[in-house]
Order: sequence, then structure tokens, then C-alpha cells
Amino acid sequence: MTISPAIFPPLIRAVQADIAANAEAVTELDQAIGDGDHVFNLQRGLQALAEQADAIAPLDWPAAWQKIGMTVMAAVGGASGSLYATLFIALHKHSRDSSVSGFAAAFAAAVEAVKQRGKADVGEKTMLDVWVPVALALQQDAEAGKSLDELLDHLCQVAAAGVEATRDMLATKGRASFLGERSLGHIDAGAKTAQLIVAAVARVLKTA
Amino acid sequence: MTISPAIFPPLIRAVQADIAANAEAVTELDQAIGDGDHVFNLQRGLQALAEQADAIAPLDWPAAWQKIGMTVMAAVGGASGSLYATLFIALHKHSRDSSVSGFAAAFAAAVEAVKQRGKADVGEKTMLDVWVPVALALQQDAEAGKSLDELLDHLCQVAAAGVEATRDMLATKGRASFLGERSLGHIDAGAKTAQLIVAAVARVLKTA
Amino acid sequence: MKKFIDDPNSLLDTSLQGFAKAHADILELNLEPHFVYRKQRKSGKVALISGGGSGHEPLHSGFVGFGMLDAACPGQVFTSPTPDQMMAAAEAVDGGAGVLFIVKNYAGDVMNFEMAGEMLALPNASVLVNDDISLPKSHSIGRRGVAGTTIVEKIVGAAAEAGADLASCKALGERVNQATASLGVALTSCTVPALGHPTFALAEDEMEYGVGIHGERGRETVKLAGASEIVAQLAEHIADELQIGTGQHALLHVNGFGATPLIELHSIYELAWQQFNRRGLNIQRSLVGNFTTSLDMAGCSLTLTLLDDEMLAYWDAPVNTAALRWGC
Amino acid sequence: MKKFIDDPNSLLDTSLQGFAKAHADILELNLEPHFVYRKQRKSGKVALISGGGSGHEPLHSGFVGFGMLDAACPGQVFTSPTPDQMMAAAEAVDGGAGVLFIVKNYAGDVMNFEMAGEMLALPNASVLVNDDISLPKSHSIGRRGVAGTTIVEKIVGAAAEAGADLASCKALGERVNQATASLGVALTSCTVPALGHPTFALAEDEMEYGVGIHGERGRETVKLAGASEIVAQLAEHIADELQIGTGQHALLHVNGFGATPLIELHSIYELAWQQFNRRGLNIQRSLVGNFTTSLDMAGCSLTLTLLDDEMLAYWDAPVNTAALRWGC
Ligand SMILES: Nc1ncnc2c1ncn2[C@@H]1O[C@H](COP(=O)(O)OP(=O)(O)O)[C@@H](O)[C@H]1O
Ligand SMILES: Nc1ncnc2c1ncn2[C@@H]1O[C@H](COP(=O)(O)OP(=O)(O)O)[C@@H](O)[C@H]1O
Ligand SMILES: [Mg+2]
Ligand SMILES: [Mg+2]
Ligand SMILES: [Mg+2]
Ligand SMILES: [Mg+2]
Repeated sequence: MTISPAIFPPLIRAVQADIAANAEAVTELDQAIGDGDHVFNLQRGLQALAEQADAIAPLDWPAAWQKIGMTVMAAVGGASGSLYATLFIALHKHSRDSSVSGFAAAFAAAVEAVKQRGKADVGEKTMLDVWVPVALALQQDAEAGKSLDELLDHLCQVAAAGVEATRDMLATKGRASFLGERSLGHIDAGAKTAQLIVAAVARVLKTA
Repeated sequence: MTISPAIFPPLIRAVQADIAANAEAVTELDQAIGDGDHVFNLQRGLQALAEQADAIAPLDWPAAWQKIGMTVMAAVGGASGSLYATLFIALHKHSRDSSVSGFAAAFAAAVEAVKQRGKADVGEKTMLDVWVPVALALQQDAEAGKSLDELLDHLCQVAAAGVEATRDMLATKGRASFLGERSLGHIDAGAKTAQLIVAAVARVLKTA
Repeated sequence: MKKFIDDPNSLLDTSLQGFAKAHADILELNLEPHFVYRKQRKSGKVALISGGGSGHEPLHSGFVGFGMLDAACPGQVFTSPTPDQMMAAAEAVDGGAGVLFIVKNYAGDVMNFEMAGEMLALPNASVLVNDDISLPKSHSIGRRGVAGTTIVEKIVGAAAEAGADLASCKALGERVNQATASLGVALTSCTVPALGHPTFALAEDEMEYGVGIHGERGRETVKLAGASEIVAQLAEHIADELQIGTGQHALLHVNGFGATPLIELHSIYELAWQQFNRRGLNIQRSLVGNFTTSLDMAGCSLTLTLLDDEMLAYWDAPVNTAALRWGC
Repeated sequence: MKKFIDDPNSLLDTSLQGFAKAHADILELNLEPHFVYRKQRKSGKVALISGGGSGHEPLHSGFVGFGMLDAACPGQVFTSPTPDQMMAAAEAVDGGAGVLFIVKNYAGDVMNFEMAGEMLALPNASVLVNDDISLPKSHSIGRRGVAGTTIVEKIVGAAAEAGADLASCKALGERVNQATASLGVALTSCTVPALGHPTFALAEDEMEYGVGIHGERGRETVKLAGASEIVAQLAEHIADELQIGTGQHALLHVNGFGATPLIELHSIYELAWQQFNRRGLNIQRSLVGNFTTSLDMAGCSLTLTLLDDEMLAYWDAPVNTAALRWGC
């Protein structure tokens, strides 16, 4: 099975559904150590993507990522908006072919771009605590030639571990950093939604 | 016994004490159908009078009322401030001698001045529901030659009845009038403090 | 009570001192008795004086300066000022052309200004503002003066600055007042510092319709509605009251009571503009913000003034006060 | 939640439309994407653009006009705007002398403006405002930009109006920012419309010390104190930070977060003036009011800017915006 941008309509719907189902929980997280708007920001972006989904489906990969990046850039705002826009625009730049290892390399480069945009890295209690280990696992599993199902299950585990790890981190990036010690004991909202995205994507790809 | 303005120091202290003891209750009344400042307004005036008490004591009646009127006028503010200032300035104008009947006549004229200042009369749920019947009873009792003690007891009864009567009145003057039917069932704060003043004055005069 | 105060009794004095320092270029403060007055005065000009309880800032002290008030007399919070304040202010700013008091129709204000007018040895007159249409015209003590006061003070202030005499200023003030209607709603009461807690309580789904500006209850407690519905109601009452007609010129003032954010007030302005525009009105001027406040009350009022050419020209005339400034 | 809204999702658009109508003489609104821009533009002038999440009004849209900003890009409530807004605004107001972005130091604002700057085909630079001293200078993402932004925008706006070039405007903005320190306290959180309830809760005897402007918790929760004590603490931290010395000239800005009445803000100004005066400072200019708000948060901040002659002259230069106006 080769995956094409035709996957985006069901994929966007799945992410939208999962984020909606967890909206209150995420808001509680973002309120505890942020400003409470993270879910609304993502939902605005997902809504915009849903409206573009049919236009994205027939595109090739670079064009699809480009359209997704520009849509997210114009719709989301906030810290997460610029970071996800950066991620997708970088995917557009680095996307080469439809192979898993090609995507893995592009994704690693894109996560690198996000690190640069946010001047952040793992261990700072952000979405990077999900995206960095996920990108790494993806590359390793692709190299190791794991089956798609195995790989997706693994990514889900890594993402879940990543989000859980943020609980005991001291926030040094994002709004939570203003709270100093008071950020301890709370999961990062942006890490949580990153994990929800990974899980939704895995579910869709497994049944594709 | 002739009463002179030397009575003012203990009299002001007594009124101050009684208003203070009932401050919360009066505030509750003024909050229910007014703006809640009535007790503070009176207390500001009483404080100013207390500071002037020794200067008032040696004066003759007209000068004493004048000083009291000007002090109240500058210290109280609000509806009750202008009404009490009007009352005392009118007492200054009408005060003639130290006789009970002389005072009764002056007081009746002063209450008349208050009615004109406020364009109000009995039955409108204001302090006039105390002061008008008190002035009338005072004149009648003075004419009838009642003893001071009897007269004072009577005034206290009349004042208490006056304040109680405001409960079922529809307010047509003062802030409470804005509430229409919603003013029903509440005693008027200004009537209550008028009654407290009558009671305190009576107590002081009976032991003078 | 959560407020920035040391002692409710010292709040007013400290605040007036800060206000006077922050605006020392245009005004001065007199502390005994309390009044704030214009630094640059003009002889031969009618002196405009207003005042009322404090807690409505910027009204009135924020309107003292060139082209508006000559002096403002602040009372204690929500308590009308005393006659000695108005008299001392009048003597300080008298320019030889008489004194015009601009008075909001509240028993305390009316009576205290009246006493001042009686005792003052200068020619004086007064304009009574009663723009709040939440009560019928026939109400036993008349309608209250609320946010329309700003409009009256600005327009009459410009006329006085331009040299209008006492009788003309009074007549103009009354004309503006006649042409003005206001109506307000409150989502919360407010906390008077001396009291320490809100004056009344409202449920999460309730609002007070037809409120004054002293944190008291309004004409009735109603269910909270969406902004469009609230504005439609307010606008309809105002339109009926002023019998507005197609092509008339108007000034639309959305006034916040203190705790309602500008983002909401501007949205209210848009909705109100739509309402009046739909009725053929030509909204020529606007004023949106917190001008006649009730301490920290959440809520707002709509004020509409039907403008004639003279009123419009005076509205546009230069003004230099703490709260309104243009043209200089 | 008690607010004047129909739907949290339409609030911003309705509000911007009302804002643009109420100030149609000085600005215009673009809806897709959102930006507000000056009506009268000048070619050859550096274009000043700011922006940030909404809910801080009048910042920034209230500062668009002659002598201040050329455009403002409002994001959703407390959410930074998106790069396409800044780019479209820049193209609309470009005068051929380059674009200066004035950015409050928040991750979202910084990154979105940075993306716009990278993609924009016009010469551009940016000034990062980070006046909030509640965090140490060494904080991992630097200090936040808060109420000092108004001062930066006014002074740089006047310089741009006077013809300063892009590099000078940037240098001046950075100099003002360096000379500015702010510190704020909150008595309540605020209610973000989309959220529907306050972002955090505080007990009756608690306040947040060292807060930003997004309704989040501050540096620490402390016991509520009297105004004098609070102001003394804020002033001491600011004095230490700026190492103020006798005879220095300064601008003192008391900023309300939205629900704190002017009577309190003026009293805070008096207390702060005393604090700085006691330290030998010469407070030459002042600004008291709600300028950088957090919706309906109760609280305030002190901002002090040490002024040199150039900064003072630019502060005094004419400005004509919705929220600041003088000299014209
Ligand atoms: N510098 C950064 N690098 C990576 N992720 C970040 C950074 N800053 C913030 N984030 C992520 O963004 C999330 C917040 O996003 P959001 O609430 O949408 O924006 P904002 O913080 O502007 O309100 C945080 O929970 C965190 O995961
Ligand atoms: N026109 C009036 N005539 C007589 N008494 C009045 C009138 N208006 C108000 N009052 C009295 O004044 C009282 C309110 O006084 P106060 O609270 O001090 O002033 P304000 O109403 O200005 O806040 C009322 O309870 C009522 O008894
Ligand atoms: Mg957030
Ligand atoms: Mg009262
Ligand atoms: Mg009162
Ligand atoms: Mg945000």
C-alpha cells in the first residue's frame, strides 16, 4: 500500500474528532500552566484544514504539505500555530517520495525546523517532548524495516511516554516557563495534543 | 430645668453611639432599596459635629443651630446631607427662645423647610415619615403642657410608628423610587436613622 | 473586598492628589473643600461647574479643562458633594459672566446644588440632566442623569468657550439633554469601598435592565441574553423615546460601567450602529469607552443624541481634558 | 460567563467592525486577514506595525494613527496573530522606507512576527519589548513585553513620523525598551470568552504578584496587602532594576488591567509618585488608565521609563489615535 495525500480528508477528520473528544481535558492542562487557548487554536486550524481537505487530496506530497502549512499558518496563531506551520512548510521543503524512510527523513528535518523556530529542544516541557522522540523512532523503525503496524504502535507508545515525561519537567519554554517551579506536576497541553495527533494518524493509517 | 446648647456634647455623643450600634442594620436597609451609603454619610456628619461640640456648647440657640447646619452641610453630602443641613439652618432662622413650645414651633417650621427642599411629604417612604409626625406630636404635646418625660416618650412612640409605616409604602422620593414595586416590604433607611436620633435625644434629655 | 486601598476614608483624597499630579498641565486641586479646576481661565466666560458622587470617573473631573468644564466637585463615593464645594469652586473659576451648574438628576445632587445656587452671591443657573429612559417621564422625581451628561458637558463647554452667555449656555444644555436618551444594563453590581462587598447579587444567568450608575438594582431583573438581543432592546426603547426618523443626524455613545472590556464595548457599538442605521439614522459621531462608570460594575449603556448643526460643531470643537481631547 | 457576546467566535470580528466605524476618521479595517491601518499615510516614512492577541485593548489597535502605529494586527483573544496578517498589513502601509515590527516578547508573537519578517519581500526589522521585570533577565525565554509597549510605540511612532529611518527607529525602540521597567499585580484572573470562566481562582485575601497580561498566574501568589504596601514593593523592584538616581527624568505609567476603577488607579499613581519622588526622581510625564488590559482582570501595573531629551520630545509630539491623542 502506498499512501497519498488522498489520505488527508479522513486523517483530518480523525484528528479533529480526537481533539474535540479531549478538548476539555486539554484546556484544563493549558489553563493550569498556560493561558487556556491551545485547544481553540488547534481547532481553528483543523477547521480550516477540513475546509481545504478536498483541495489537498489530489495534490502531490510537496504541494499538499505546502497547502497544509499555509492553511495552518493563517488559521492558528499563538505559539503552536507558528510551530505547526513551520513543521508543515519544512515537510513541504524536505518531502521527496512516498516511502516510509523518505517521510521519516523529511519529518526529522521538519522537527529540526520546529526546534529552531522555537529555540527549544526535548526536556523543556513542550510539544517537542513528543515530536522529537517520535521523529527518532520513526527513522529507526523505518531503517529497521518494521511493518507499518508495528511502527505505528511504537510511535504511539513513544508519544504517550513523551507526554507523560513532561509532567515532572520544569518548563523553560512557552508560557509555562513564567511559572517556574509551579509548572511542575502538570502535563504540557501542547505535548498532549501532539500525542493525540500521533494516535489519530496511526489509527487512520492502520485501517487505510 | 432649661436646656441650653451645652447639651450638645453629650447629645452628639449619644446619637453617634446609637447610629454606630445600628450601622450594619441601617446599611442593610439602604442597600436593599438605596445605594448603601446612608450610614457613612451620617457618621461623617456626626464626626464633624463631635469635633465642633465644644465650640457649639457655649453658643446661644440661633448661633448653635447655625454652626450645626453649616457643619452638617459641609460634611455629609447626599440627599440626607442637604435635608439635615436645611433642617438645622431653618432651626437657626426660626429659633426664638428656650421654651418647649418655642422649640416646637421652630422645629415644625424647619420640617416644613425640609419638605420644600425635598419636594416631599409624609407617605413617600422617607425620613419625613418620622420627622413630620414627630414635629406634629411635639407641637401638640407642648400646647397640651405635657411633662418633658411624657412628651419624650410620646415622640419616641411616634417616631417608631413612623419608621414602621414606611415598610408598606411605595417609595416615590429618593433612590428607592427607582425600584417601583420592588421598594415594598423594606423600611426606609433615612426614616430609621431619624427614629434613632429621636430616641437618642430623648434618652439624653430625660437624664439631663 | 479586593481593591487597591489603604483605607476607604483616604481613598478619595489620595486619588484626587494623583489625578491632579497626572494632569498638572491642565488643572489644579483644592482639598478643603474638594474641587478640581482649570488652570487656564478666561475672563468674560461663563463658568461651567459640575460634580457628583465619586466612583464615576472620568466623569466629572476628567472633563475639566479647555472647552469643557471649569471645575468639578467630587463627593464621597456615590454621595453627592456638598454646597460649600460648589460655592468655593464657583468663586475660584468665576469669569464674571455667571456660573452654570450641570447637575445629574439625583435627589442628593439636585438639593445640594440648589442650596449652593441659593447661597452663592454670583449670577448662576443650572441644567438638569435626566437622560435615563429606564423610568417613565412621569416618574415621581423625574428620570436620572447618566451617561448623556458627558455629551451635555462637552457641547455646552464648547459653547461657553466660544463666548455664549449664561442664558444661551443653559438653553443649549437643556436642548442637548432633550435630544439625548440613555439606557443601561448591568451584569454585576459593584463594590463600594466603604461597604466592602457588592451592593446586590445577581445569578449567573441574570442581568439588571435599566440601571442607574450607583450600583443599585435597575428597573427589573431579567434573564441574561446575547449581545444582539440586548442591544436590539436598548436601541428600540431609545428609538421610540427620541422618535428617531430617517436622515436624522446623531451621536452614538457606548458607555462602559467599568469592568466591561473594550472588545465587548466595540462589539456593542457595532450592533447598536446596525440597529440605528437600519432605522435610517445617520450616525455622524461616536464615543465608545468607560466615561460614566460605576466603580467596577460590569455593564454598559447606550446613549443617543440627535444632533443639529450647532451641537455637531460644538462637539467637534477643540477640547483638552484628562478624558476627552481633540483639536489641541 | 457574564459577557456581552453572541458567540465567542464572532466577538472579534464584530468588535473590530465597531472599532473601525467609531474611528473611521483615522483608520480602516481589513478583515481577511485581520488588520487595522491608518487612513492617512505618508510615503518615505518607516511603517510601524504591531500586533498581538486581542483582549488587551486599546493596545494595539487603539494606537493606530498619526504619530504612532501604521497598522495593528489583532489575533484571536490572547492568541498571537498569524504571519499573513503582518505581511498583508506591511504591504498595505509600506511607505518605501521599510517596516518596523514592534513585538511583545511572547513565544507566539515572536515566532509569528519572525515568520512574517522572513517571508516579507520588504526591508524590515523588529523591536522586541520585554519590560516585565517579574522574571529575572536570565529567564530562559527572556522577559515578557507588557505595558511598556505603549511607551515604545508612542516614542518610536513620533520618530517615524518625523522621518527617522528604519535603523534609527529600531535603535530608538530598543533604547526606550532598555529604559523601561514594568511590574504588575492581579486581584482576579479574567474570563476568556471562548473558555467561559476565569482562568484561575484566587482567595479573597490573595493576589498574584508579577503577572503577565493573559490572565495567567503570576510569579507568586501572595497575601493581599494595602495599596501603599503593594506600591512600595513594586516601586522598589522597578527602582532597583533601572538603578534610578537623583535628578533623572522619567515617565510614570499606571496601567489598569481592565476592571480596576480609575479612582484606584489615580490613588496608585499618587502612591507611586511619592515612592519615586522620595528617591529623587523627576517625574516629568504620566499616563494613568487602562491601556494594556487583560479583558476584565482586576489589577494594575507600574511602568517607569527613564527619559532622555529625545524621548521626551517624541513623547510630547502630536499623536492622533483612538486611545492617545494630543497636539492635534
Ligand atoms: N518554544 C517552543 N517550542 C516548542 N513548543 C512550544 C514552544 N512554546 C510553546 N510551545 C508549545 O505550544 C503550546 C502552547 O500553544 P498555544 O496555547 O496554542 O499557544 P500560546 O502559548 O501562544 O497560547 C505549549 O503547550 C507548548 O507545547
Ligand atoms: N426628597 C426627599 N425628601 C425627604 N427625604 C429624602 C428625600 N430623598 C431622600 N430622602 C431620605 O434620604 C435617605 C437617603 O440618604 P442618603 O443615603 O444619605 O443619600 P443618597 O440617597 O443621596 O445616597 C433616604 O432613605 C430618605 O429617607
Ligand atoms: Mg495557550
Ligand atoms: Mg444612600
Ligand atoms: Mg448616595
Ligand atoms: Mg495564547
